[in-house]
Amino acid sequence: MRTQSPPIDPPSDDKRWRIVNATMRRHGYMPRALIETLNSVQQAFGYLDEDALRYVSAALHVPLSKTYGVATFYHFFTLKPGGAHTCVICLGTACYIKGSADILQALSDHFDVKPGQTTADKRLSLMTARCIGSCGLAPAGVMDSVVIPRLTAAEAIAKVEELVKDGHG
Amino acid sequence: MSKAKVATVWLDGCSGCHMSFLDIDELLLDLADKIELVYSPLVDNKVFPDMADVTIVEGAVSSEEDLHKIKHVRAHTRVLIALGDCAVTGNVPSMRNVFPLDKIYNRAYTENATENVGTPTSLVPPLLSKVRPVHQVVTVDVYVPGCPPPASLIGRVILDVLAGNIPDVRAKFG
Amino acid sequence: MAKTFKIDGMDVSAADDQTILQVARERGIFIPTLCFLEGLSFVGACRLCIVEIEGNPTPVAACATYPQEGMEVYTNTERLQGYRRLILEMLFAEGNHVCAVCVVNGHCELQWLAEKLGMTYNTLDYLNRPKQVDASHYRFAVDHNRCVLCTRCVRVCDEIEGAHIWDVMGRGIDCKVITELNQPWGESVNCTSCGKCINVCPTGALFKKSKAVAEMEKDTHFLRYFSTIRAGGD
Amino acid sequence: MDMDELENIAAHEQAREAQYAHRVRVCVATGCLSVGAEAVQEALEHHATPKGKHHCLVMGVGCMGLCGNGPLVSVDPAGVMYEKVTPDDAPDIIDSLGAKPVARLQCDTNAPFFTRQVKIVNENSGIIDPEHIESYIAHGGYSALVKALTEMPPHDVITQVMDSGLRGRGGAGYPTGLKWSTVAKTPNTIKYVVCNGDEGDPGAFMDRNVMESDPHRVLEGMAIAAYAVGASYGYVYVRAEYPLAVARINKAIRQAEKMGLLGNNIFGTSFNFNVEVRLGAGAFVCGEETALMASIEGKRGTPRPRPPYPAESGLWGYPTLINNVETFANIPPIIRNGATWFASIGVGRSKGTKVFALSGKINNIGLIEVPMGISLRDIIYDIGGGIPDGRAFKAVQTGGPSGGCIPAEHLDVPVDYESLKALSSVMGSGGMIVMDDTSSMVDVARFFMEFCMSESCGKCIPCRVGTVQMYHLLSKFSNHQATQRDLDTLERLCDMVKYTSLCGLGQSAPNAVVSTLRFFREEYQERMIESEVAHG
Repeated sequence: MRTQSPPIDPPSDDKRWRIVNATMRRHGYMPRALIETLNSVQQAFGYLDEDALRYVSAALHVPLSKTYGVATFYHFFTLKPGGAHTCVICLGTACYIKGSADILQALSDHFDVKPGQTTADKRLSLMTARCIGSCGLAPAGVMDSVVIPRLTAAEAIAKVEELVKDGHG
Repeated sequence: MSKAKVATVWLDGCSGCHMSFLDIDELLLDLADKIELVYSPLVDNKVFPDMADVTIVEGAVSSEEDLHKIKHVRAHTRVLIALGDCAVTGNVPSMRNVFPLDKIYNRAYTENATENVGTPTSLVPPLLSKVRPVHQVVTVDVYVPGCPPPASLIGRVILDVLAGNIPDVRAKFG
Repeated sequence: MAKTFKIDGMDVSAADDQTILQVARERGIFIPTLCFLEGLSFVGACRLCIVEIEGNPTPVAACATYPQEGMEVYTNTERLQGYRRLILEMLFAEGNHVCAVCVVNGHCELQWLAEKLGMTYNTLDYLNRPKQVDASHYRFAVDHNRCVLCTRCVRVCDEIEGAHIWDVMGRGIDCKVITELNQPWGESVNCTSCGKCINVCPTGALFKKSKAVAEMEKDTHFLRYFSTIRAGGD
Repeated sequence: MDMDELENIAAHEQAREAQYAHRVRVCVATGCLSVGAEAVQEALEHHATPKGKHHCLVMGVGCMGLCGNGPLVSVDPAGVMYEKVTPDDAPDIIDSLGAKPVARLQCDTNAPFFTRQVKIVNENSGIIDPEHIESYIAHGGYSALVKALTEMPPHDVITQVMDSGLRGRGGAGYPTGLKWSTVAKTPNTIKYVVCNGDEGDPGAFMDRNVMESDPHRVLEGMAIAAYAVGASYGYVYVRAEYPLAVARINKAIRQAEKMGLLGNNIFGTSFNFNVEVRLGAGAFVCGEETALMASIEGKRGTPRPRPPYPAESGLWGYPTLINNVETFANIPPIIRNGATWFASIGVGRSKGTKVFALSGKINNIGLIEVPMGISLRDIIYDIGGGIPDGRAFKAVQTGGPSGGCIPAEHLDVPVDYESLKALSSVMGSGGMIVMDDTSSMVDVARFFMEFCMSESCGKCIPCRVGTVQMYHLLSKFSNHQATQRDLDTLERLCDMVKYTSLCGLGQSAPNAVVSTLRFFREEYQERMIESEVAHG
C-alpha cells in the first residue's frame, strides 16, 4: 500500500479536487487508479487540463507521457472545455440506417460547427456517439443529457436552437 | 535483326535517373547495337513514335501535361519501365501532397516572387491536385526503384526486357 | 522442459522461455522483424514476423509465440511473403519516407526490409498525412513523418533507461509517439538525454542533430549488455 | 445469511406484493425513460394514492422488450400491457383496474412478438424492481448461489456449466464451461472474475438491459463463477456511456454486500467475493479481453498477443475469467434448473437462448430473447412484424462491426454460431439491424469500416493502416470513382487484415466488406468506372 495522503498539493484550492483525492485515496494512490482518477477529474471539471494531468501523474506516480497517452486514448476524456450546451447525435447502426448522418450534417451546417467541436461562441458542442443504446428510438440524440427520440433534421435544429437560446450556462 | 525502338520520358523529376542511364559506361556500346533511341530528352526527335518497344519513364506525374504525356506514351508503348523513385513512389515531387494546391501556388508565385507577382494563367501547365506515381495513372510493367537506380541495374533491366523477360527487380528505395 | 518442433521442415528444439523467433535466429533462419528488438520486451505489433503453423488458419507473430511440441512452423510461404509486402506498403503509404538520410547511409531498417522482401512499388494509395518535426532538444530531433510506431523508443526509455518520457498518444491512424505531455522534447525535464531512443529507432525518425547523414550509425550494443546483467540478476 | 433467511425475505416480499389488489409496472429502463416513463410512473402513483392503501402497487421495473413503442406499462393480475402511455393516460389506467382495460392503449400480448420469445436471461426483466434486492430474491434470486455454495463442490458447478452447452454470448462463442475449467485448473491463490459489460457494438443494447433491469442476476452469476474457479475478487467493466446501468449495478453491489450475499464468508461459508465496478471510457477495442484487462489496470486499452490467454495470465498476471454480461446472466438459471434443462433448449452446438436488439427498418423494434436455432425469417417477419412502409427486405446485419450482412435468400438459416459464421457473419453480441431496399450495401460496409477505423487502437499495422486504406477504397465506391484495380486491392486487403491483425477487432474489421462483396457484389460493380490502369 502506498501513502494515504497525496504527496503533493492539488493545483488549486477548488473544492472539486476533494472528489478527485477521494477517488485516489480509495485506490491507495496506486498507479492502476489512473483511469478511475481521470474519470473523476473529467466528471468534476468537465475536462482534463494540463494542471490536472500533472497533478494526477505526480499523485499516482505515473509518468507524464503515460497519463497523456491514456487521456488521449479514451474518447470519454477531453482535454478542452466543452460548450455551455451539448448535443450528441447517435451514429450507431440503427440510427445510421434511419438517417442520423444527415441530421448531423444539417446541425453541423446550421450551427457552423464540425462534429466533435464547439462553436466559436462556446455555446454549443456538437458531438457524436457510437451508440447510446437507444436503438429502439432511432434516430436519437442527447441534448444536455436528455435523450430525444426519433429526430428529424428540422426538429433537431429547432431543439438545439431552443437549447442555446436559453440564458443558462 | 532490327533494332528495338526505345524511348525515354522525363516527367517531374530531377533528371538524375537519365544521368544514371547515361552512366552505364561500355554497356552503352552493347546497347547501341540493339536499340534505336526513338524519343528522349536526350535526342532531337520530338515526336513520339507509333509504337515503341520499350519506354523508360523518369519522374512523377505532377501536372496536366505530365498526365497527358504519360497516357499518350502508354498507348504507344509495349513495355513501360518506371525508372527511379519519383516514377515509382512519387518521391520528392510528391512531398507537396500534404499542402493544398492554392497554398503551393501562392508560395511560389506570390509570397516569394519579386517580379510578375501572381499565379500564371497561361504557358505554365496547371498542376494536378496531388502528385502521383506513374502506376497510379497508367499500367506499369517494370519497376526500378532507386534515387537514382545504379547504372548497372538500369543496364541489366534493359537487356532483360529486350530479351523478352519481365525482370524481378530487388533494389532499395533511395 | 525443452520442446522439439519443426521450422520449414528442419527439426529444432526450444527451451521453455524461447519464442519461435529466438529458435529460428539461433538456427540462422531469417524471419523479418521491425518492432522486435533483442533486449526489449516484445509487443507483437508490426506483424512482419508472422509465421504459419500447420493446421492453424491464422498466422502468428513469431516474436510473441512459444512453440509447442510437434508444431510445424513455416516462415516464408508465398502467402506470408504477400502479407509482409503489404505490411511494408502500408507503412510506406502511411508516413513520408522520402528521406535524404536513407539514400546515403543504408542504416534504415524499413528501407532494408523493402529491398529484402521485394517491395518494388506501392499498390496502395499514399495517405499524405502531414506530420511534425520536433527539433527542440539540444542534441536530438524527432521527425514523425518517418515514425513507424514500433514503440522501441517507448520501451527502451521505460525498460532500460527508466525515465519513461516517451509514450504513445491518441489511437488508430492518429497515434503518435510523444515526450511527456505531448510537449516539445527540449522542454522535457525528465529526459536524461541518454540517446538510447536514437540508437534503437529503426528509421530516421529519431536522429542526432548536426551529424552528417552518412555518420548516422545506430549502436544497440548496450541492449546486449543490459540483457546480460538482467539474466544474471534475476 | 442462510437459505432459511433467504426464503424468509422472498416470502415476505411476495406477501408484500400480494397485499395489493393490482400491480402496475412501468418500464424505467433507458429506452422508456427517454420517452417520459418517469413522468408516467409519477402520474400513476399520484392517481393510485386516493384509491386506498392496498388497491394498487405502482412499480418501476426493467425492460419489457418493445422499446420502439414505449413508455410501456403492464397490469397484473389482469395481464394487460399498454404502449405509448403518457401521464394523461394515468387516470384511465388506474380507473380501469378491476374493470375493462383501456382499449386505446392496449398492446396485443398474444402477438408473436411476445408469444414466440423464450425468456431465460430476461425472465425477470419487466417484472421485478431492479433497485430492490428483495424483489429479485422473491423471484428466486440468489437461490442458485446458495445451492452452489452449500450443495455443490466447485467442480460440480463447472460440470453443470459444461454440460449445459452454454457458449460465450459476447460474440465468439467459446464454450463457457471449458473457460471456467481452465481458470479453475490454473494454480494460483489469487484469481479474478471479470464481467465484460463494455457493450460497444453500435446497434446493440442487450447487456445494458440486463444490467439495468436485473443487475443482481449478473452479480449472482459472477459469484457462482468465482466460487467455481476459486476467485475472490471481481470487476464489472461497464461503459461510462451507460450511466443508469452503472448506477444500478453499484446499488445492487451495495445491497448484496449489506445482506451478506457478497463480501466475506458468504452464507457462512469460507467463500469470499468482492466486486467493484470499473468504468470504460469510450473505446470499442476494450471489448477485446486483453484490451479490457489493460484498461482495468489503468493503461491504454491496447490488446496484446494471445496466448497466454487471460485464463492463465490475466489481470496483473493472475488467472482471470472473463465472460460477458449475458453469459453470467445465464448462470443462475442453469444452476437452479440443471444443465439438462438448459441443454434441451436450442439446437446442435448452440444451446439456450440469445437476446437480440432488433432495430432498423422493422416494425417491432426492441429487445427479444429467442431459442437458438430459430430462423432469421421467423425473427424478422413473425416476431419483428416485417418491414414497414411496404418496402422489401434487403439484408439483416448481425454481429455489429465484426459481423456481416445476410441477404433474403438465406433467411431460413437457423440462428446458431456455426450457421451464421458460414454466411460470413457472426452471432456477435446480439445486434440485429434490418435493412430495406433503400439501403446501399456499399454505404453500409463503408459505415462499418469507418467505425473500425476510428476504433482501431493503432498498435498493429494491418488494422491501423489497413482500415484507413479500406475506408478510402470504399469511399471511392460510394462516390462512383472506383476501378477494377480498387476492387482487387480491396479484396487483397480484406484477406490480409483478417489474417494478420493482432486482435479480434482487426481480424473481423473486413467482415462487413467480405459479406457484402459476397452477396451484393453487383452493387460494387455498379459503382465502378473504366480505367486506363490494368488490374492487379
